[in-house]
Amino acid sequence: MTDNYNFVPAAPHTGTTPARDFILKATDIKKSFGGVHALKGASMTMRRGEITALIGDNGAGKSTMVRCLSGIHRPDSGTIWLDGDDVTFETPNAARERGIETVHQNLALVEDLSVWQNFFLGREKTHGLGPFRTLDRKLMKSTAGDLLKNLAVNVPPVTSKVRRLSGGQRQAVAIARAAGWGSKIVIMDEPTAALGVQETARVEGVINTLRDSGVAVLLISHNFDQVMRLSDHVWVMRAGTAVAERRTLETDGDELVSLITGAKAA
Amino acid sequence: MTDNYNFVPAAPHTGTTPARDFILKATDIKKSFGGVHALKGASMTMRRGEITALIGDNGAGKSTMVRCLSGIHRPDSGTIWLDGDDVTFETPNAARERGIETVHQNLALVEDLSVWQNFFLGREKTHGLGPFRTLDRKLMKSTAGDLLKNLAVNVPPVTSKVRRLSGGQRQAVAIARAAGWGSKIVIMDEPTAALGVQETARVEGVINTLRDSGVAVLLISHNFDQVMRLSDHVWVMRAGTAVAERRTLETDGDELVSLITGAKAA
Amino acid sequence: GCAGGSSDGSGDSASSSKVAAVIKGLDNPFFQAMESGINETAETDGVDVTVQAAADIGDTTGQADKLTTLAGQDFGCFVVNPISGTNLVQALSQVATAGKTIVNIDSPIDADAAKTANLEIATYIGTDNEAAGGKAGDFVLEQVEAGSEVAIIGGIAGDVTSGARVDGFKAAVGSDLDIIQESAADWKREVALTTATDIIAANPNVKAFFAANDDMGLGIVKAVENAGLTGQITVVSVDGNQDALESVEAGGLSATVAQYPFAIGQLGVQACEVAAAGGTLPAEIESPTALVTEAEAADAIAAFPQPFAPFENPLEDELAK
Amino acid sequence: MTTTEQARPSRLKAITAETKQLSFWAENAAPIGLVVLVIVFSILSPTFLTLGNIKAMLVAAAILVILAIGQAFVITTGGIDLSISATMTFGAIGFGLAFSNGAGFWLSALIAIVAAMLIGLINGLLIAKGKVTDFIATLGTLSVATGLALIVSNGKPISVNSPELLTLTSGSLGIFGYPIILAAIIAVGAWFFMFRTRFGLHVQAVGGNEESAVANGISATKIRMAVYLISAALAGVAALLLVARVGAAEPAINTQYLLNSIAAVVLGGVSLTGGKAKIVGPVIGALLLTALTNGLTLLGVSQFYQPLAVGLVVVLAALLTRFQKK
Amino acid sequence: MTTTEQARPSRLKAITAETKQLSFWAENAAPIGLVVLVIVFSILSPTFLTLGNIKAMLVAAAILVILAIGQAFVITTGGIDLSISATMTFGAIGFGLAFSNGAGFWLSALIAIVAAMLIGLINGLLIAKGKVTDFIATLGTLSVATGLALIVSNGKPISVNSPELLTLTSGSLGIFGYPIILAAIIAVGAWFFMFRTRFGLHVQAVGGNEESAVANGISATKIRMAVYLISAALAGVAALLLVARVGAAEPAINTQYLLNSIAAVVLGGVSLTGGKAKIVGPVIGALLLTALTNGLTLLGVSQFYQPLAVGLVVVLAALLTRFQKK
Ligand SMILES: Nc1ncnc2c1ncn2[C@@H]1O[C@H](COP(=O)(O)OP(=O)(O)OP(=O)(O)O)[C@@H](O)[C@H]1O
Ligand SMILES: Nc1ncnc2c1ncn2[C@@H]1O[C@H](COP(=O)(O)OP(=O)(O)OP(=O)(O)O)[C@@H](O)[C@H]1O
Ligand SMILES: [Mg+2]
Ligand SMILES: [Mg+2]
Repeated sequence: MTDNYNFVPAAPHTGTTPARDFILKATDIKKSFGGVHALKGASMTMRRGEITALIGDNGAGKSTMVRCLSGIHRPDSGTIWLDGDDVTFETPNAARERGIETVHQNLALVEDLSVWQNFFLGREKTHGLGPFRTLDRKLMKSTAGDLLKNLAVNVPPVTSKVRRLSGGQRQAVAIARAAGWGSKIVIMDEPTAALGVQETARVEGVINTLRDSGVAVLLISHNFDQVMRLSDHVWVMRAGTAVAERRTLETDGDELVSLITGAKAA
Repeated sequence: MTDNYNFVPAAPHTGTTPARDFILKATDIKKSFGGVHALKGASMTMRRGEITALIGDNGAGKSTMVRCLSGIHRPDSGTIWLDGDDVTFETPNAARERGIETVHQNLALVEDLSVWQNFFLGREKTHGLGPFRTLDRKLMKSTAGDLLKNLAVNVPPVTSKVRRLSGGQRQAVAIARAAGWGSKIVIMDEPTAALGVQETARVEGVINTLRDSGVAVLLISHNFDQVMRLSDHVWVMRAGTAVAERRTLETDGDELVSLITGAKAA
Repeated sequence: GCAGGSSDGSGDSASSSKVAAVIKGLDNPFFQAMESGINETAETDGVDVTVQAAADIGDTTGQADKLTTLAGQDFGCFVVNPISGTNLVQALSQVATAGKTIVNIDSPIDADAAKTANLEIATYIGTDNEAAGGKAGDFVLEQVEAGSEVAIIGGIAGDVTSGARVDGFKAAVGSDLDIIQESAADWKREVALTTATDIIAANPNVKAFFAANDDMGLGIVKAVENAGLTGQITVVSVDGNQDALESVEAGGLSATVAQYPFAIGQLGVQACEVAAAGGTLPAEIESPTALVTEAEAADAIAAFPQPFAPFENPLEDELAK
Repeated sequence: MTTTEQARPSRLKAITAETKQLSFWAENAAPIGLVVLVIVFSILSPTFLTLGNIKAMLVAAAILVILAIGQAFVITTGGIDLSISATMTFGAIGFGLAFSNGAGFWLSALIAIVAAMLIGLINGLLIAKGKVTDFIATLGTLSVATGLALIVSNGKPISVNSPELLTLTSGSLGIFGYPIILAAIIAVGAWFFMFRTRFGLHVQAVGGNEESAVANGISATKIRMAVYLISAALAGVAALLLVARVGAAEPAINTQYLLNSIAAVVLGGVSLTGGKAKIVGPVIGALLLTALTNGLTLLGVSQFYQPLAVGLVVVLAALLTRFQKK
Repeated sequence: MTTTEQARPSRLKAITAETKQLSFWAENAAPIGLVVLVIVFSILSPTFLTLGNIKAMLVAAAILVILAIGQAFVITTGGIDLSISATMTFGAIGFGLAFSNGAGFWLSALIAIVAAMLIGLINGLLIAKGKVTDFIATLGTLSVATGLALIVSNGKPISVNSPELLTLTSGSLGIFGYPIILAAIIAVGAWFFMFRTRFGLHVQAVGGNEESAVANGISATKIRMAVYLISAALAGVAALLLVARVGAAEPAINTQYLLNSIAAVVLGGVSLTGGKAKIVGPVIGALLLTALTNGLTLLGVSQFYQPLAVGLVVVLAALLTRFQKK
């Protein structure tokens, strides 16, 4: 029964046919929930080694897009290309095995579990063999502790339950978790929305570090200063479609606002 | 049995002994949760007709302070003065009857209820008499709809369940609810954290309107630009106490950051 | 020689010859035997019969609902074994109004309630449970010295049948024995086993157990066995189910008061036949009961489910007409 | 906000219709199940749809309908009342004792309801004030009420011969017996309280999100007290019908009623997590369960097959609710 | 982050100690209740603490302990298994039929467990794949399993005379009969699975927050399937003990075991909302409930007062859990 819960994650797939310079390409993604068409044929790209920002009004479909990219939702139609391969993620694990890590807007933490348990949730380290494989608690605790220390200001003890953490501490746990897996793409859905000054600075530092180490980052944010400060490229979503893209250096806040509101056509 | 649920809110109490110009004064508030001392003797004030900002790092105790002011938590010790009266709110209703409205960080919406039901939750309008008093659904729906229209960009229908709203729409509902009651003090705990550009602008507009109409606003925010833009006075919290206060005009972002982090003593 | 009596229509035009039987819960072998008695008799006699039972022995309203459901159909005779004295009275008043025959088996319908509701009960067939408990009490009195400690294990607390059996037992032993404890074991073997184990532990001098049904009796036997006291503690129960008889033969259970549910069921159907044929029914028919001890066990098993002792069936004559 | 495609109305319509259909089936699992049962049984048994049988069925359903309504209030707050049938038993014994001691019908009825509400009060105090888990608190009072009923009645049924009770159980308006009329009045009242008063709204709010409800000034304590009292009071009313039906107040517990009252509520589309109120659903759920036993009895299905049949119907109806909208 | 006052250590210590004490009592409601019961009963009855009685108690507790462990897995995922005792009955009948048809002990035991797991499989499919509410699904299979047990056994108990079963029920190591040893082994195994393997962690994660668990790549479907299978398999094992204990496989429904298994888990400090796993707690809860009936019987408490006493103890123990930390 437990065999299913002991697999070793497959080695990250390394594509050999880069579609130009795009590490990720999503084309014509549609996704409805009952009568609500959250995505109505949205397309976007992410370039290797860049920070791509995704902005748009509340309800524009940003989080839904993210959930499609990370395997939580299956798009109704449309294709996701990763490293030139047509990948259709059936499960969050499939996406993670292909090297896509996500910090969800709701953080995807289990409140009743401890910090280290959340950290390794779904890919726990074990020792021993077969059904007698036990959790390698020591290793997981120390790893989680180390990775957290880089990020949080008030580092919570790794054995404390997430329920006891403040909003900012939770966000730090979720981000450290996503950043700690040596993946190709890290998606962050409003990672600093609930954070204080110091934490925000740290997270921005982490995002920059990730980029510098060659990871492509997709950043969803309502904070224009942040977007202008961090990103290389910006995608703008409106009402379920991606309506425009800009190189960050070639645009400014005002243009972005008018693109978001639709005051300016793409 | 239902008698308890049909009371008419008491007319807002109008104090006649303004303690200098402070509409609200909290002195030496302490509050612990088990072993966690969230507030360790925090004191702060709000002035009549001003926007007071409350800033501080994650876990500094801002939300706990807010919950004490709005009657959700009872402080372990300390006093809250409203209009010069010693008020000790036993219940959220007591606070609301004294004219303190709050937009909580978690919004305090019931997902399974509709927008208008949430709007009037706890102080529904009724018609009829005694046990046969029925909800005045028409009146509540139209009032809720009108108040929402001023705020939200994508106004959700008042009859739709909150569960179906996006994060931004929910925030709009919560804010419209707090702002719509003609109260003396409105407390907003990170009201724009999840909002898009347009919504943020609207909320800031609402905050200014409130101030202009003589309402004192307590604004908790991590966004310095916003604090500098809106507030008249800033309180800084660190580790459970209010460590400093500044007139907004006499300070700047850098000083606030150093006060928050403790780099600069108050 | 009892076939055919029913088909040639007595003067009663409203009645069909179909028989409906509503008995207690079938989660107990006692009532299963009763059902077999009804079904097999009906089959040999060529009577159309429908048997319904309550969900369990406490399902008073469920039983009433089932009877009400059947009452609306074209049955000419109703055989009922009510869970309590009154629970079927409401439903039966409907039957009585329609002028159909009511045969009461096993547990009696409360006489006052029947009078109030204008019920005319054609006949009552059964031993009352008090008498059965009494027989068990008499047996225990013979087996143990006067003044010995005895314990009683009843069915679900508050159950009517259990109450009657226990009351009968108590009346029979009177003050000659010391009743140390009365417990409820929900009619269940496993619960009785646990309870009896505890009682033996607390009262090492207990000399006899009375159980309100065989299943619990067998549980007590097991407890006695576990305590290594087989033969030293008398265990008596009521019902006369097959596995109880076998246990008596094997020296486990000391005795069981056999109530012959099969015979009760059989008599119920036969009473309907007699009534349909226009015959006269005695107001009360005593169905056979017998105390089965080790001596009679073999005979009883051989005759099962019929009574092993010769039995005067008062309906045979009427049926033969 | 709903980003519906205005551009392609025809396709949209088709999709909407489909969605409607699916959720239509799911939202209405209980009525649909009831209709299917009625069709099946009336084909298989000519008696099923006779006036007499319908009348019998409705009378038989009354107790369960009333209990299901009480249970629905509790479940809407996210709680559960496991003591409901034991409370009914206790109320019945209260009636029996009062009546046999010479209190008239009305006084005895009042005593029954008060006795039942006593259990409800204990539930309310334990759960609302004592913060004990609903499940375990009512499991405890289930035992307590059973014990009390046994003790005060000395374990013996108390025969009740009251003309008022006789009228209650046998009177009727057309095919509607007084019991089902009483149940219907209670259902209408319950619907009104749940959906048209502040109290009902607060019940839903507490069930939906207690923290938010409290933050909005609703006293979750009061609401919880109230729903357990309502549930108990309705159990007391059901006790009257029970005594009327069996002609005696009996101290035996009716476990069947407990499980069926919960099943009726859930079949009626109320989520056990609370927050979503329904009254008509549970009523139909209760009718469904009653019709099921009635039909099986009519068809002469053996007692052994009846639990199986009931189980299968419950599971099938529940499978339908899978497609309910969230 | 914990803003503990380092400045005033003495006062802090006092507060911490107090807090510790309060939550200590609450977290350990079941063991404390057990200890209190043991003290009270051993004062009132000289027999209570005799070796023979302890042994009898432990043997009697074994079935409930095993069921409570199974129930604990299900409840940790936020579900509930109402069919657990019916499943046990069905397993017992499976054993009885196989054995009386000449299958040896081991084969029959296997058949019992497989039969029980069949019900678990249905539960799992309904709940995990069919998205049916746990409560209603297992209420349905409760009926189904009961019906099946009645049908295949023809409603009759099946006597079983197996030397292996005799050993199982009467063998012992010191005062520990084989049944309680079996239960203890299962408890240790369950603890290990729950707290030391990925599977157990995933069970807790799904119970704590299904959405988050799924977002982290855990298959909630598989986990839910697994816990219902575990619960059913343990019910199958309990069935063996049941048959061994009474020497027969009976189709009777054991509602008491169902309610007690849930009560044991909740008394053991497991929240019905899921996410918080405990194994030792439920085991002690089961011992508590068994000791309670044992003591009351030893004291010769009237049958009428026993439900009352059980109810009061359950309520009191539950009141203690009020002070549990969240
Ligand atoms: N599971 C769901 N079921 C139904 N509707 C949904 C669901 N998820 C999203 N939606 C709807 O889809 C639309 C897009 O939502 P989404 O969360 O993707 O917006 P967003 O751009 O992330 O907004 P925000 O900035 O507020 O987070 C909204 O109208 C929302 O209500
Ligand atoms: N109900 C509670 N139980 C236990 N601890 C709590 C509770 N509420 C708050 N805390 C703790 O109190 C401290 C202050 O929390 P609070 O929510 O007031 O911080 P905050 O300043 O609002 O932070 P943020 O900016 O992240 O919202 C934190 O350590 C938090 O974990
Ligand atoms: Mg979003
Ligand atoms: Mg906060």
